[in-house]
Amino acid sequence: MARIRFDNVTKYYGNVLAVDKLNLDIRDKEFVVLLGPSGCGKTTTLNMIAGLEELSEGDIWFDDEIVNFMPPHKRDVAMVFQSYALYPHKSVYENIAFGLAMRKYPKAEIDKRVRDAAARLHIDHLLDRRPNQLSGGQRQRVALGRAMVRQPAVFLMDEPLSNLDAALRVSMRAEIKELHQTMQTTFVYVTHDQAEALTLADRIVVMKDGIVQQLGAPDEIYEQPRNMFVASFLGNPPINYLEGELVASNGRMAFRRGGLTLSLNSEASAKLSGQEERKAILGIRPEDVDDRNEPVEGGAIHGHVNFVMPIGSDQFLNMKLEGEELFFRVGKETRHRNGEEVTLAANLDRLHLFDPETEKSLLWD
Amino acid sequence: MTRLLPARLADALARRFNYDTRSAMLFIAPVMTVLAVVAVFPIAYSLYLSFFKLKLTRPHRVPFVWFDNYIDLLGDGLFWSSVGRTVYFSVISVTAIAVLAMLIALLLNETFRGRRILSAILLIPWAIPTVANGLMWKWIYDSGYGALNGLLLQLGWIDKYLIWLGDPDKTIPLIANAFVWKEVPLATILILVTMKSIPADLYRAAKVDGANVMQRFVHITLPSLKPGFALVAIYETMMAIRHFDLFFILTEGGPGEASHVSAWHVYAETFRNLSFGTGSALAYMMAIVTFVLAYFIIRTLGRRI
Amino acid sequence: MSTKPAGYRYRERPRLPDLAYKLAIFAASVVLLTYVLAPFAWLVSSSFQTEAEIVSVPPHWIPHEPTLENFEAIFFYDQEEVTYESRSKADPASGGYIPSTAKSLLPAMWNSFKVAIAVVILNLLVGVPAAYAMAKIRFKGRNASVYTILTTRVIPDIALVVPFFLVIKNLGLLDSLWALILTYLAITVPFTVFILVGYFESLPDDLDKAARIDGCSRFQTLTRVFLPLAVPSLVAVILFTFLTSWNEFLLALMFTQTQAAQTLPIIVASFTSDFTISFSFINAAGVVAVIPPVIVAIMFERYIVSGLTAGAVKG
Amino acid sequence: MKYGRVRKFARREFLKYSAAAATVGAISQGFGGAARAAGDPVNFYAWSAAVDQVKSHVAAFEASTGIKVAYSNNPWAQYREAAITKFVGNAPLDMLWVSDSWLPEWAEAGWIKPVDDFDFLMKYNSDAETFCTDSMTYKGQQYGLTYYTDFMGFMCDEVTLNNAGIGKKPETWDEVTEQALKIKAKGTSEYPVMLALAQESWLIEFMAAMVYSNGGSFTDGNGNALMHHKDDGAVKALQWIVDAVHKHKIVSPGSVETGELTGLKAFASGNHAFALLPKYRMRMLNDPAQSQIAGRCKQILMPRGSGPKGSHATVGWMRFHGMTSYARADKQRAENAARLIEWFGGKADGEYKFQKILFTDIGAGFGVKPLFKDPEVRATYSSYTDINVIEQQQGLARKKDVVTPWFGEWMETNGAAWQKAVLQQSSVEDALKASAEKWDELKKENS
Repeated sequence: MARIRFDNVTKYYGNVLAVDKLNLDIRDKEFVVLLGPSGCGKTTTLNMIAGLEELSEGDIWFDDEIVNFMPPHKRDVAMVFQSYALYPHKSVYENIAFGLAMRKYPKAEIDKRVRDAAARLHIDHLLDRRPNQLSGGQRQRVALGRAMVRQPAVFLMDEPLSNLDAALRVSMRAEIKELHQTMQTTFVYVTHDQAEALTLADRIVVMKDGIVQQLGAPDEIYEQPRNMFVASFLGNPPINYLEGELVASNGRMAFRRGGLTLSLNSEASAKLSGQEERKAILGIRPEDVDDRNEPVEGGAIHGHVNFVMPIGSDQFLNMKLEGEELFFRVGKETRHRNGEEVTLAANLDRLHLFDPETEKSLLWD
Repeated sequence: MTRLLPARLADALARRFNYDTRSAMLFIAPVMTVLAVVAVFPIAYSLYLSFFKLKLTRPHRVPFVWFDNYIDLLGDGLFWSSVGRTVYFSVISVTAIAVLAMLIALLLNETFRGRRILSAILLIPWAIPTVANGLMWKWIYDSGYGALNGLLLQLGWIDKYLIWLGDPDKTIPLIANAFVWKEVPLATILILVTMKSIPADLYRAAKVDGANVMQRFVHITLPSLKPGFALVAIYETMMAIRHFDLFFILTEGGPGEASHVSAWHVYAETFRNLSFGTGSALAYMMAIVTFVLAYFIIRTLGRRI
Repeated sequence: MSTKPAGYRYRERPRLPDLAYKLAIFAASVVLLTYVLAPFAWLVSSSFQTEAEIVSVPPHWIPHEPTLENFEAIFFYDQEEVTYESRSKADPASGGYIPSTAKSLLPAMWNSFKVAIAVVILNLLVGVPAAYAMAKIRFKGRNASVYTILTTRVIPDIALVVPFFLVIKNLGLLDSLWALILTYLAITVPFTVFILVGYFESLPDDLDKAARIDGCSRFQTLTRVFLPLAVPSLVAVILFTFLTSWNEFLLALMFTQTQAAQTLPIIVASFTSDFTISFSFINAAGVVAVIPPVIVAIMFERYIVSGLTAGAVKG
Repeated sequence: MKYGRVRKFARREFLKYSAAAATVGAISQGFGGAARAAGDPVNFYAWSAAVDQVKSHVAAFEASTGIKVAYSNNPWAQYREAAITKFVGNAPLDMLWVSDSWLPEWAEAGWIKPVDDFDFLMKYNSDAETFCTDSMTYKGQQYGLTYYTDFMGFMCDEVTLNNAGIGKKPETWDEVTEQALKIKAKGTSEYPVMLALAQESWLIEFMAAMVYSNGGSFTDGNGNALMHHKDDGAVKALQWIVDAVHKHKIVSPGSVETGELTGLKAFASGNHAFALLPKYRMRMLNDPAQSQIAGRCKQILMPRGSGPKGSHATVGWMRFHGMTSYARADKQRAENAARLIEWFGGKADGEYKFQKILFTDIGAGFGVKPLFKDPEVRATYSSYTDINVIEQQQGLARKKDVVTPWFGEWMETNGAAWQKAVLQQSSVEDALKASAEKWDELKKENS
């Protein structure tokens, strides 16, 4: 049972601002991912939940208690570290059991939990080993197990997968997801990997320079980025940007840059009506086009293919248009080749527009 | 529950004395208590003395003279030459100690039969009481019937007995040698301990990358030893700068003024001349220099220690 | 980060440099051993010689007429009160050159031992928590405390002798072992803290965090996680403090007067009176004095080698 | 609730502290107390010489007077430092050994007090050598009774001399040079003359012996430096040493690192033909157990320096039993301390027991004339030396004319100066000028 509330939480290191006026309400049993580049304050935030970092201002609430000054060992939280932080002098068994032992659980209970966890993580054959006799993947599982057995009110993970190789990482994601299902407790998960965030999270908190950029469900974050940072931080290859201006063309608002004109869908143009001549940046995700070779009303993107990158399922086009290089993803029906001219149809419902100054989205707030 | 303190104040207090700070204070309290009881007064007291023209043979004339003692010293030629000798002594000693200690540590870091016995043996010089050590060397160096002359002669490296401590050019190096001989074991332990904290994976990785032993030494061992060297540098510098016993036992500052180092100067001022004021002043100058050195070493080599 | 199975080792073909290295190691060890052992060997050899023999030119590396008189004087003596009849006329200029303080050597050694042990234990009790706090807890005045501790050790002892004496006198500890225990604690603990801070800092912070999240108070974190890992540095501290106490002369000289409190170095020094000096005897004393520390060293040495930290973090 | 926790903690910590502090205090008190709680004896502090002789004599004292004595000693080498520290710290000391060199210094500092108001001590002066009484007297007051006294003697290894065909022992320093050169030529000894010139407490005695026999002195009647005057014995003496080392090579350049004890051993091992050493060393030098020249070692009168002033004079010194101001502060303590001083420095059970056993056991010279008549003493003396030479030379022993409150400080400079001259880092004249200047400077500073 744990709902975590940040109430105007600010954290300074010396006079360096790490987290600025953070307001965040994590629901019980929710899986929240803190996403952002390194130094964005996500780990600090996690540590403040754990009690490992002292907050400079504001309050953190666990349910209806302020825990600002409650030391970690008094909080019912468990944590998985990027470095695993296993106790080198303890066996795997002792490592996993330690947290329970410290909380004076009866021997039998400890043993049961440890063995269950070990079985679940397929490390039951390693229980007598010392950490330095384990592979990285195994250590990672031990670290997970150590946190699992605690069955804590809050389950914290600090980039737990970033030291694993690609294959392992993907499979572990699934396990963590499943873990959350079964454990029925609040998860807070820190990562800089947008894919992880999108797959795991109920809600994602995108942070930058200690400030929350956007908070919402994965799809929302992905499809309605509030600003250019969020837009470009999620999605791979990243969203394309084109600077241009808003114009009115046959009763609708449209984005124009040189020869390229993309007219906005009804709600967007309604929102922006009367803002002709306004400078704007167009954001369009690589996958939001579609190549058929007949022109589309108000959605035609015509350009010159620099090169083609097939990726099996589909192909990427690196295109030159209006002096910018853009990336698009298209199906494999028509084979494109380097140097040819193509026309793609933009998915007009999925265009993003941003203010060049504030970088804020013109469409969603 | 009822708050006895006004909320804001209580909150401020809680922030100031949070759990970590409290435990830290609790953990540091014992050391600080010990130092407060034993160490603080002497330090303050000798600072206090350093501001008086205190000459014990004139108990009734003890004027407060501000920094005169310090100024007088700065004007004293013997003071400066003694500083020079101290620097000379400290530099050669600390360097020798660091190098030897590292070599021995490397040796003990290998695994071979009899390593444990060897490491116990290598501790022996450390275990000989300073006085015995001093007298031992005094008598080894003796130019009349000392073992050093005897040995060198039998090896045919010299054709007649030489003067050792009696030769002003040799005095300080010889004393340094006696000092180094006794100090090396501690330095070795410190470096060895640091060596042991280097994760083996590092070496394995390096080997995989095909680094040969020399490269491994230069690129892994040496850098990882920095904290160890920091400890050794700090401790041995302190010890060398203040070292007194061997000078007292071996030469009493002689021959001439060949071994009249700063520590000896302090002694002479304090106990020979009974001018405690000057002695304390000099001690304080040495203290400041030592502190600056240590600070510098910590900043460059150590993490924080 | 590798995922190789546990216990996997890359095949290590000895390359030429490595062989050269081994040779160098061997050569070095021989040289170093001679440097360290030669003087001590001479110390031992001469302790079996008579005072008349050790002054012979050239020196007798092997005693020509080995004698045990020095050691006998140390180990076998009668404790009865000294009267005109029982007084040893051997002091100092006649007979076997045995200083009559010889019989005080063993009691003094026992004193030294008691002091050393006490200083070691107190150092650990007092130094370990402080070092942990300074290494792993972020609190105001952390650096300040480090440098405060440093400050207490930069003043030459010779200048502190008199003030120290005043302190001890006012604590009413003159001529008691506590005088030595207390002062030695004060002069060793700063460096104890330095050694430990250095080592604790080399241990990953995440271990600290993990432990606290696992439910350890700061104190438990220290005892359950850091102490076991710090063993090598603890050994260093033990040896350092033991031997410093074992060696210390100046303060012991000032604070002690009677056999109740006099330590080994004082007695050894007392073998040089204004009438005589007995090198052979002092050397014998030196040899005896070495034994306890070396035993201590052998007891603890193995733990230095136990490098546990490997595998604490990452792969 | 969180605030509650803060206060609770604070209190608990505080309690912990005070408890700890209390226990520590208690324990230390316990120990310290135990150490001091041994009644209130006379605290007798000495350097670790003649320990058994002292202990036995103390035992006898306690037996006969019932006054308890707490005897403690420190190594000679650090005795002065330790004593000073104890004085400054006002440690409980009642009676202690004092070297004549320290008397003015310690008296000025107010650490030791005169005893001449104790008639039962003063009565011994009639028996005492005037030299000793003088040496114990500062500013007209006497500070104790003799522990032992001795003087620098000139010794030679007869056999080495004979082998070199030298029948007649040297009369003057010049003859010493000649004979030494002969012996050196013979190759029997590389450095026939042994001088111990290391910086240690003995240095002043060696210097003074050289200076006096060269008919000089360090200071004049009213205590002004004389040592640097061209025609003074000091210049001659130092010049002789420098020549001996560098011109004639009959004294080892290593002499600047040779202390009295090492010099003694070197001489005892037969490395030299002549040696300047404390008289009481004769006993050891002629003891087969420790000396390879046993039976060959003869003491002769100090060689005479060239010129009219030259004489056989030598330097004498003495150590005495003094009384601290700590003891003086309390009538009863003073009384007991005085009794102990008498027991050691005067007669115990009607005889000069301590000085006698000191002589018979160790050979250290006594400061009371009657003992010369003592048959046992004469017998002992004759067993290893010519008692007539002894008496004659002792008659020629003069006290150090540099013993002043600033002696220690001056000696730092003076010792270095002489050594520099011997090392040829400075000329004889400059060396003595330096030490003379230091002397006058200190004298002014202290007047």
